[in-house]
Amino acid sequence: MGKLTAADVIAFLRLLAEEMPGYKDELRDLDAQMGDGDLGITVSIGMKAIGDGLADLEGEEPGVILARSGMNFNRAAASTFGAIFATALMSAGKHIGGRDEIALDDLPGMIEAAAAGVSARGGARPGEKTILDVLLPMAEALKREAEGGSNLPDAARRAHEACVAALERTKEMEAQHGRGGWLKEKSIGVPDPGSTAICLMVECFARSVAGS
Amino acid sequence: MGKLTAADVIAFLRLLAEEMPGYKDELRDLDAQMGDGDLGITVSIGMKAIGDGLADLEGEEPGVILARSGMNFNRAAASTFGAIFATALMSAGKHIGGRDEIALDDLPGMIEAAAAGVSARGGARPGEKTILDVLLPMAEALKREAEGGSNLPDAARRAHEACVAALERTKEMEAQHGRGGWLKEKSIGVPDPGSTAICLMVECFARSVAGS
Amino acid sequence: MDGGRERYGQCTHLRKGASPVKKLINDPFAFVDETIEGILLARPDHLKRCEGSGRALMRADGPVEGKVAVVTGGGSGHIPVFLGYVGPGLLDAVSIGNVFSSPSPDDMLAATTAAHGGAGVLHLYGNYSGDVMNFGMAAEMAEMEGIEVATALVRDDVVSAPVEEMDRRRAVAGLFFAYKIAGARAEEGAGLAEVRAAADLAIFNTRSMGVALTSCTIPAAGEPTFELGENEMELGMGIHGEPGLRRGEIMPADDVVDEMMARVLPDLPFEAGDEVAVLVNGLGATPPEELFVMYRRVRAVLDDAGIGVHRAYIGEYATSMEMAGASVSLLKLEGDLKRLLDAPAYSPFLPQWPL
Amino acid sequence: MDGGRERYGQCTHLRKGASPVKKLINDPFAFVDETIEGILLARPDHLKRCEGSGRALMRADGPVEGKVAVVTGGGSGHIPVFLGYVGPGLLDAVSIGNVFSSPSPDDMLAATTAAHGGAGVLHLYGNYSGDVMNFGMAAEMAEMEGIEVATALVRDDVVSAPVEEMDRRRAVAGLFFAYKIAGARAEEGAGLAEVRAAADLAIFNTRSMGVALTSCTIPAAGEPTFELGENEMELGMGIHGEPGLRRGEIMPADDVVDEMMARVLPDLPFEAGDEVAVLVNGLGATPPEELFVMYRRVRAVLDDAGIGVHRAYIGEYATSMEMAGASVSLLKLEGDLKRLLDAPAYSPFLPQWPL
Ligand SMILES: Nc1ncnc2c1ncn2[C@@H]1O[C@H](COP(=O)(O)OP(=O)(O)O)[C@@H](O)[C@H]1O
Ligand SMILES: Nc1ncnc2c1ncn2[C@@H]1O[C@H](COP(=O)(O)OP(=O)(O)O)[C@@H](O)[C@H]1O
Ligand SMILES: [Mg+2]
Ligand SMILES: [Mg+2]
Ligand SMILES: [Mg+2]
Ligand SMILES: [Mg+2]
Repeated sequence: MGKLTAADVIAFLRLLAEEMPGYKDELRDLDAQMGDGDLGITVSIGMKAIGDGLADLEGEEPGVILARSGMNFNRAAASTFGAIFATALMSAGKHIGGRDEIALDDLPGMIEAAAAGVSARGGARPGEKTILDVLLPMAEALKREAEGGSNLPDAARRAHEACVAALERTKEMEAQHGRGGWLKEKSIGVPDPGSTAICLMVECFARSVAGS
Repeated sequence: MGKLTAADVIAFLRLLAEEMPGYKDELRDLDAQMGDGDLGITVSIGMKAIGDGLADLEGEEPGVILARSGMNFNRAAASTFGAIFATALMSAGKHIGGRDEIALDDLPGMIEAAAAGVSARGGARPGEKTILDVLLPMAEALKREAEGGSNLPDAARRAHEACVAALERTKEMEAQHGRGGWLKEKSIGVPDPGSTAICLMVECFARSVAGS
Repeated sequence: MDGGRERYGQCTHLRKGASPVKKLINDPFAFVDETIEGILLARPDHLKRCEGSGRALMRADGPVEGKVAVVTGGGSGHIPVFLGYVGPGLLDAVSIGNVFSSPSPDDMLAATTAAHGGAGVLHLYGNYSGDVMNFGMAAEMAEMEGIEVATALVRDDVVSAPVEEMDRRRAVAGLFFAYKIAGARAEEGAGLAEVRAAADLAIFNTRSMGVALTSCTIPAAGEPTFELGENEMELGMGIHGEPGLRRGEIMPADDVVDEMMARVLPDLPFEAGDEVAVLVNGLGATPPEELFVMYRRVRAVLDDAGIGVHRAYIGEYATSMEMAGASVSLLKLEGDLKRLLDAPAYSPFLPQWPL
Repeated sequence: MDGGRERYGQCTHLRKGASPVKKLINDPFAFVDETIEGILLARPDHLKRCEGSGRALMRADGPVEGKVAVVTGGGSGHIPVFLGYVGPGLLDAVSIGNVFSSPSPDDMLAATTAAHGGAGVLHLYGNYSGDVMNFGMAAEMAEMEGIEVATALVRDDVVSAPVEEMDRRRAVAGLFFAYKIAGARAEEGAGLAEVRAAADLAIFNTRSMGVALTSCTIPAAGEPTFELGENEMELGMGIHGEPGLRRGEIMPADDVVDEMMARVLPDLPFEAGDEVAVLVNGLGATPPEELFVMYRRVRAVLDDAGIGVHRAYIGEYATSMEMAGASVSLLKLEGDLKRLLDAPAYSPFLPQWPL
């Protein structure tokens, strides 16, 4: 697998739809410490909706598949995270436009585009305990991999490692957005729930491209 | 003490006001098994009201003291028991009219009058698990004592014994009135709460005349 | 504005074992009077005290000359029952007892004489023996003062006695229908006998049944009146925690409604072609959403039975403090009942819609 | 009419340790749709679905040609917020999310286009980031369809951020005042900018604070969102269980009100000579009686401060499922606000009194 085809993207999204609902309780408990505990349900319902929507996306380009999947997620599980995550997928999809395949070289730009979209939608900046705090380090890692001539499976693994390290750093941050924003300093010590969800998705991504 | 003066009646009512609130929890628990658990509060508030009203009754005849105390009870703690108990005291008071003293010979008639008033007010007949089921045996016992030439302290003790025995028999009865009436056969096994309260009052009466 | 801490000594007893009951109150023995105080401060244009009693309220514009007065009363802890139904097109006055206890005959008499507009008074209240006896005393006293009094007793709870012994049945949320109908008939200018007849027609055509999921607590008693297991409900329970039909494991809302309807429909009976008003009443702690989920099923059952719905009332119409649970009441719209139900009525507690 | 037992499998999980949560529901994942179904069956003359969405409702007589439409939306579990405030003189349409979750932009767009009467649409809702982002997407889409959209965010909860950071504050029961004022202004025929200005004036003049005594439970989550100790309360908690100001031992009602008023009054500030509307809101499980006990104290504090009360709203205006607790909101009646508050408004959920 030098490049990701539409079929690879669908396989990745299907894996998310299968695996992510399993983290429902973990994400709920994490989010309950930060506000309202809805994130477990959000991710679980939203990912199922992505899975259910894949049949309709056969034959589409990777960018369209990503964008439409983001919208499917948020239609079924609208929420802060839903809007943010839909924006991220739509921005990433838009970045690669109508192309048939995604190369490793495309990935850093896609993630940067996703981060820019999220920032525009929600007004967050790095360090404010949001998914930006894992997206940006991940984009960095992918850029290093692409520039170093790595392959997709290795790059995905490194991206995941960067994500996990970045997630650990969100513990020290003070939440400014979403319901966590009302907790302020009390949010310190807990990893960002949304970033935790992203990390778990990147792990799925790494597994999904590992076989190649 | 061959006869009860107004002062004796007031002393008896004052003892009720002091002692009966102490049975609040016991009466509540009993009544809760039979419906709503309000009897403990009713008796406790009502008896306090009788005590508070005594100062205004100085100089009145025994019959008036009893009738007004019944009304004071029910004004402060209106309820099934309040109406029944007020009716009983008013009927007993009416029975002796404006006389200055109450003799042992008067007591059976007073209790019978009370029972008749209660029956007219609430439509109950003997055997239906109401205070009639202790009032009537008590009237019988007092009649026997009076006819046998007993004295007041002894008669009061016998009346109390008759009451306790009659209360025991209410256990086997099926409630027909008040909230207990909705329990029907499920009320069997529990002594009648209202009759329990009457028994406790008669015990106070016996103590109140014992010294004489 | 002081003394709070001290009074509070009494609130801390509001618990029993693992079932604490938390209340936003001060001295539990001042609870009823403080509630009345708050209501009079909030609704001075609507309600006022009856002369000579701290425990009787009436329409601010009453007594209404020449109109039959409809007067009720009962224990506290059921708002909007009773005082929430005082107003034009509804009740004229109300006497207020302690939580779940009858008012005194003095307060009932004060409500009766204050509301009397010269055309007689209907005592309309629930069939609870404390209320019956005390209203009986009050009626005797009122008649001695030359006021004509008639009485109608609401008895809508189908599980409280078999239909042959309807005189023994107790009242639950069906009180609302009786108030609405009698109030409308009195407002039309009908005489005392006619108002009583309208009330009786409403009472005879109303059937209700409730379900409780948790207990309520009388503030001055300090402990829950009864205990239900973690996963239990009691079908048919009364609004003071009186025993119901059966206890059992909690069921889905649809099954609960089905069981209620299976008891309520044959009791009158309600039959194909009938038109009814429906009241789905929350007992206090049950969210409004759940009442609509239940109404959905009530409608499905009525549709199946060929029974039409003229109006639906859904919300808290007769509460039991913080009890979780609900009741369903049906009023068959016979004779004048439809016109009287539709008549305007005003109370800050009653959104009658459409107006 | 079958499948009850099976669906019920999911309700039995509604507990956590010693805190069972008993609900009258069926499948927790069908809860919101079944609620909507029940509401549409109960109020067909008042509400209808917006075209193209199962999660958007509007005035049965809408869209109103030539009138600015006021559209809201938010998570379920707060009735009468949000759909209870749709009606003449109030809101035109509402989009409905899952319990405590934002509706989707599609549903918000459906409500916006269906309610649009040609004079623009005001998006008026609470300042929650999920709602803000999703309404933001919906507004972009509506504008692409040629509909002019303005936005106003309710931010009344004083403990959610310091007054200098009012943009970060969340909405609680003060939503009601914003709806009432904006709805009345739109009904008068004002333009979009004027309606938005009226909403903003109401928002700026509204301050609220709540207290929670028990948690609520999202049906699909199956466990209480938070746990409070047997004898604990949380001052300042939000209507989804968001953290408040402090936890502590439960206090008498008067002390709770005093602490609330001590935070609310200086925040605007409300001052001697001001005239206000008061809302004492029950969160779900708190009996109406307790709200009146609290109002009594609110009035005492306002009297002491020389602040007059024009209207008092007391009841359940914004619930949090079966949470026990209450909130107090004040609206300072500046400028047109008094006229707009007094304007007629009709919803089966809102007794506006006097009419
Ligand atoms: N403005 C924002 N920008 C980016 N991510 C955000 C923003 N606000 C919240 N998030 C992410 O969303 C997560 C919370 O999502 P969710 O539970 O749906 O929202 P809420 O906090 O409204 O309940 C947070 O952990 C954070 O990662
Ligand atoms: N009709 C009646 N006649 C005589 N006594 C009665 C009658 N109804 C009830 N009682 C007495 O009153 C007691 C219950 O009083 P109370 O708790 O005030 O009434 P309720 O049952 O209405 O709660 C009963 O235990 C019984 O002794
Ligand atoms: Mg969340
Ligand atoms: Mg009792
Ligand atoms: Mg309630
Ligand atoms: Mg409620």
